[in-house]
Amino acid sequence: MTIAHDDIRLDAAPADVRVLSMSAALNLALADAIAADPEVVVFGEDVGALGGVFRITDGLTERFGEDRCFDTPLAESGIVGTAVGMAMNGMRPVVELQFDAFALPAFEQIVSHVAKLGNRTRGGVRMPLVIRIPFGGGIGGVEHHCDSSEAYYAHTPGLTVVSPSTPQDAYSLLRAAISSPDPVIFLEPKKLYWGKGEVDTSTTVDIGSARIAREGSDVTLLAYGASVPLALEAAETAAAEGRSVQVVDIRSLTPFDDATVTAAVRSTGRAVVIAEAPGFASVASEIQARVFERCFEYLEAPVRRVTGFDTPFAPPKLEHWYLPDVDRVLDAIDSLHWEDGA
Amino acid sequence: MTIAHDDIRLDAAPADVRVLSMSAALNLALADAIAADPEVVVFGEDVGALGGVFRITDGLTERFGEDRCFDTPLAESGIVGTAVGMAMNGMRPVVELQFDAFALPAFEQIVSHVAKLGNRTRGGVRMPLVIRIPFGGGIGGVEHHCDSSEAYYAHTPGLTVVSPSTPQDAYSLLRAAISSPDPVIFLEPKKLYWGKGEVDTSTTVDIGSARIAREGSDVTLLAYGASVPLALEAAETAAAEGRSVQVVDIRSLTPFDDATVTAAVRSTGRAVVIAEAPGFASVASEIQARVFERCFEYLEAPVRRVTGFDTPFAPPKLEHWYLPDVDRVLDAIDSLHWEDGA
Amino acid sequence: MLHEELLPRDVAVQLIDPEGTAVDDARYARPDTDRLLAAYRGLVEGRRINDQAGALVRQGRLAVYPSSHGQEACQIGVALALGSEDWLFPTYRDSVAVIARGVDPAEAMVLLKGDWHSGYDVRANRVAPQATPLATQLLHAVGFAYAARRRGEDTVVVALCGDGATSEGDFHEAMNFAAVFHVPVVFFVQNNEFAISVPLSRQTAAPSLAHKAIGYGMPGQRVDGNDVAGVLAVLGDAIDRARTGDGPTLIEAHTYRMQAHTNADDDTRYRARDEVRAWVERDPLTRLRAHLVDAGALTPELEAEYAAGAETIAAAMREALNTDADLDPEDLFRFVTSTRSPQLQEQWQLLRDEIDRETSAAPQTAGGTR
Amino acid sequence: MLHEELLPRDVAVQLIDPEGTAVDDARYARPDTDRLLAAYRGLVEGRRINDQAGALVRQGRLAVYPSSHGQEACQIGVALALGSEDWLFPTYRDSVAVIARGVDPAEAMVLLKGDWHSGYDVRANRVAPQATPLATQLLHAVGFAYAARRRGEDTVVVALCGDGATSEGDFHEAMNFAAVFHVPVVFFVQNNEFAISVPLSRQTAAPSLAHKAIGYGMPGQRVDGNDVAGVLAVLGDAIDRARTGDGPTLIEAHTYRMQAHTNADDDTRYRARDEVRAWVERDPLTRLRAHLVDAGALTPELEAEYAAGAETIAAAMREALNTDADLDPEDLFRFVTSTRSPQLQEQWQLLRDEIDRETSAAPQTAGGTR
Ligand SMILES: Cc1ncc(C[n+]2csc(CCOP(=O)(O)OP(=O)(O)O)c2C)c(N)n1
Ligand SMILES: Cc1ncc(C[n+]2csc(CCOP(=O)(O)OP(=O)(O)O)c2C)c(N)n1
Ligand SMILES: [Mg+2]
Ligand SMILES: [Mg+2]
Repeated sequence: MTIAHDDIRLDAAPADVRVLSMSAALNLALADAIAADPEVVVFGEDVGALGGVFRITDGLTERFGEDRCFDTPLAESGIVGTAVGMAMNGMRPVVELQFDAFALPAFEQIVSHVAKLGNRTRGGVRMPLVIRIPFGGGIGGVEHHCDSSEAYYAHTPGLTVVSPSTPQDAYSLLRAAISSPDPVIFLEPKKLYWGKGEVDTSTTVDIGSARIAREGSDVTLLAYGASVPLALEAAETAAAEGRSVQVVDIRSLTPFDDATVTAAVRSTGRAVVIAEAPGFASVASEIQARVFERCFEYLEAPVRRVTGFDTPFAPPKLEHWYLPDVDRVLDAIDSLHWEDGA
Repeated sequence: MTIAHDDIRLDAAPADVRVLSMSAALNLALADAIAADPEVVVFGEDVGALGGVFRITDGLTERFGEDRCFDTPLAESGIVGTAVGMAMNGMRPVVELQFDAFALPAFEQIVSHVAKLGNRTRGGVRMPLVIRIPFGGGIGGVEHHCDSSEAYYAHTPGLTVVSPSTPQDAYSLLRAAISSPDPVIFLEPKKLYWGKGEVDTSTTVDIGSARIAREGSDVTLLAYGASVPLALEAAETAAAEGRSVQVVDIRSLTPFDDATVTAAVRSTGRAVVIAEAPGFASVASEIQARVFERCFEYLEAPVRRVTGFDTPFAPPKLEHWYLPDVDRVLDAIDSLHWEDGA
Repeated sequence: MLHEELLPRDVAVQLIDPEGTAVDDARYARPDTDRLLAAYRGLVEGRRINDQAGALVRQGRLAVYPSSHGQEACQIGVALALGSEDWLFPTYRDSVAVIARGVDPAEAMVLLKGDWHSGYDVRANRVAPQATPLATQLLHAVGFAYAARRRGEDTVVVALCGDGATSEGDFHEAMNFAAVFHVPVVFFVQNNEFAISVPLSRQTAAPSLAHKAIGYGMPGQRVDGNDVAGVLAVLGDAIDRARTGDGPTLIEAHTYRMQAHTNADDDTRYRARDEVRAWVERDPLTRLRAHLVDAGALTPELEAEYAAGAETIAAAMREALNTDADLDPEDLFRFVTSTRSPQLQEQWQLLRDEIDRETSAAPQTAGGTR
Repeated sequence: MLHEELLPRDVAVQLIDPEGTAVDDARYARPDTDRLLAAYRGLVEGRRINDQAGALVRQGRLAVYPSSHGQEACQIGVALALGSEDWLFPTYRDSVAVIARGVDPAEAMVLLKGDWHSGYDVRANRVAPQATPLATQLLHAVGFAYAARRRGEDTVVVALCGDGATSEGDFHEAMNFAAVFHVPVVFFVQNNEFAISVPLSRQTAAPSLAHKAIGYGMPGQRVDGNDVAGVLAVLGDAIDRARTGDGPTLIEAHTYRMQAHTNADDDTRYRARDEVRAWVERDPLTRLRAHLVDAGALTPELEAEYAAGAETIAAAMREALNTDADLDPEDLFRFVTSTRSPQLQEQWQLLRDEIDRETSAAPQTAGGTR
């Protein structure tokens, strides 16, 4: 499933499949989840009448009423802490935190309670809640609007952390997240909100599974979120240069699909990890370390990573220098000790 | 410099050197810093009359007055946010957050401001502040009192993150942290608070430098904080089994001393990273990935890591199963593809 | 409600004074004698639980114990004021309230014993896990109450915190969410004058903590936290209001922490013995006892019965805590998520191997696992 | 101060009504004509800056602009009330106040243009960087004021935030720290009735935001935020109190955000046009103009002079923003810490190599860098 950037007309698609932007797919997933389960409620800042600053909750209040989708006071710890109490009492809250950096006020609630309450109570209390966070850059946003904070969550035991890279996965993963008995941090790559693709609402996806986004035999690119289309683009370019590049969409950061990733890298013997977040002590370093350890005997070259710099996210006009791009990925591929000496 | 657990009498030590517990060394560093610079102030919860729950600020209010060491209302974001304002206005605040988990309410202030204000203002505003956090387990503490959250900070660009493993480094690193024009997260391994060692107050240490804690030629153990004495103990045991084990005390997590670490591992060709925190997307994974990438051609075996499990920190009575211990380190060493087939 | 009615009184509500004399109040009625007897029984038990736990700490059977000695009127008041369908959201210091609510003492002590993070079934007695991160549980209470009201239940939630916790951002957010969503929550602050070593005067400059309520548009009230009659009346009133849809209330109960913060604390460092001694005269047990004896309601027989009941609880605590629980290392991995991830399974296998080797090695080489 | 004196009035302070008529007040004196003329000049300039910035957004020269159209009386009131040694802690919406305080418009717009995160020297005009994470800057203001007072300076710090931001935990912690440490800070809340799309009624159930003050033991006051005379008087009073050691104050200025949250927002989704239109009649400029014309103070010559001054600022903004700044990629690495770490140096070398290759490749293969 790849992202089709063309505006394919709906009637051109088969009956049970629609062509949707990722934002529309997320909106549909929320609507379908609300319709399917009376305990599902959506709330946060500006998710009601406005439909969210990215319009992901567009029309939900109108369609399902204030009881199912509503605005809260402006306080992220309040939003998450209240959701914890609701989840303790049988509801399935799906909350939106407006941007990565504005999830930080809720960090104590997330780490000390959302992640730990199930364990604390020996499973007596589960936390079926979803925290949606628009994440990453590439949209020219000002400071605090473009961070990638997946490492904070992925490092925290007890949290499931997922991020889709296609409208299909956006739909299916969000449905899976809402159905999960465990708390899920759902990271929505802002840059991909408007990209379109086919969505089959009957397709399900298992949390914990990676996806082979492109077959290839020379080198494996490991990516998630907005780095997946980048990896695919790099693979395309590399193909033109004669290299067969495999792309794995990690998709579920925790739990991690070691089986798929290890098999993929063993099959090619070379790997590059791609992610936007600063690289130090990141999910990218985790993947790099895991792959190194599990594929050591199969590696033709050190696993490389292409990540954001260890600097605060760049201001809009410097963003293009900050973000991983095709050239940087191709450079990393080139460095993988090729026999042809490239 | 190793930790002497015996209570060596003060008069037995040379003139300018004292034998102190790490907690006393930290207390001395604070006192000396307060005495040396009128802009240094120490504050937080219970740091005044009580002297802190670990007594690190013992006697400071009495000796230097309320103006130099004082209690605040119980609010961690308030403590750090106020410190930010003071630092903007020429002061050098040294704040104590009582336990790792209770630093989390301050996370937004730390990530969005402490780490970024210098960059935001193109260096116009610097953040010479130190955030002291007792960290790690091994003391039988109940939930929320034994976490290791260095990954959250080390992953955040703009923060310097250090942790001492000896009284000497506790003193020297804290003095260096307080003198630094940049914000420092100072992690104090709770388990080592009471261990003693010599402290020469004239010894300085550069932030950003690792320390060879033990020479060895067969394998390198990379550790920090409470894992350093563990690594030394493991090295001792391994020596008895005929393996020469080098121990590097990372000491400065960011900036990271690539030069020392890379040279060390290249010299032995084998490495194990040890840390208490959950391993996923951690500082340990970062070190593992860096070493893999930089020492690839020199490695006889995959770099291993021995870390806490990816679970919430264990309750007191299960702690011994959770924490890395000598046996687990020795097992990891044993797995490093030895020619003798061990 | 008029704005002025949101403000607390200048003097805390008190229905029985420290000498045991009844004080009449225009708004709050004194609970009847039966209820006061039940409360007294609770106080006796609560005090005994505190003492017993203290002893168990000294014997090394409990890792730590934050005592509510001196605060028993709050603890018991809360437990009695709650209806059986209501919920309690307590802190680490509220073990007495938790036990008075019906939780088995041994299960309540699991956290402090160090066997697990929380030891009781929260639904069995409708008591949330005791919270350690300050003020965070207040938000959980709000969400919990929201869900109950949404289902049309008439559940009320009482959320506890200390004076120090009112300084945390989460206190503010919880009060505000509760008021905006008009949920059936009562916030009951035990102002015991200290947050570990920090006195109230360093915590706030407000006329009282209850004065914070008007800033959220909810009523605030002050009560003498050592007068269980007052606590029952003020709390009962707030619970009734919450139940009938009148929204949340903030109550500040003024009391005093008679012992150190926990056994690990040394309170001589930050408060004078005289100050502590002065509060002995305001002890919640003494005054209620005097009141009930004067009223002829508390007979020596009843006293003996209550004391015996308290002894039974203490004995059960001793027995439970003197037994070492059979701890299973696999528990570390069992409850993290509802399905164990491949990563955790791998890690458990690593640990299991270690333990297996240790077990088989143990007979030969004591202490070593290799 | 008596407890009652900490409470705000039931009706916001107003010294000039929407028709321009003077309103007498027992406590607050109306600023004299010269000061009102200066304020009017500021309002004219402020409005022009808002309009110009809006136009620059439409032309793609600014990435985003949160307009204070309608709130200029607050913006200018703040700038004028501050002494030259005082400090301002503004938000993203306070560009007009920042510029009125003396910051070069081009430098003030650097954030919104996208060139860097903050573009001015904070010390030159004593203006902290405009804060985006809500309410966080209030704590910085408290710490800053603490340091100033500690040095014996008589600096006052005015910290700004919106109605929505009062719901954040940091608001609470800042108010409390300020009151407990008794620092010279004035918290000035621009209640413009919306937090993006969320109306005040969803934000709080309090009688007013100023009622929160008593919960911290500081005075709260309400002022008509579209009446610059009222704003100057109430703010001036609070600043004087802070300067003379009487501690912090919370002021709620009631105003209205006439435009969408930012250009990226669509306010037709959440508020009726009628509601917006109704506020046109309470415009801060119209009423002050009427008042000053009636008083014979504002002559057509002066009006023309003010308009010309505003045009000059607008022209400077256009010029500055129509120029593309020379951006240096190395800046990404320069300011992260005061000494560049080996890691950052390595990363910069990587980027520099890329750019070098791009530059040398450019002539031959346009667009490609390899
Ligand atoms: C967020 C957070 N910060 C700090 C602590 C450490 N701590 C535990 S109890 C306590 C004092 C609490 O005082 P108060 O709220 O008055 O309750 P009390 O202990 O007096 O019952 C502190 C600082 C904590 N548990 N949580
Ligand atoms: C901590 C945080 N959460 C969310 C946001 C996103 N956000 C930016 S402005 C805004 C509304 C703020 O409303 P208010 O405080 O009333 O100020 P106004 O914009 O009306 O001036 C929101 C939710 C943010 N900047 N910071
Ligand atoms: Mg207390
Ligand atoms: Mg607003």
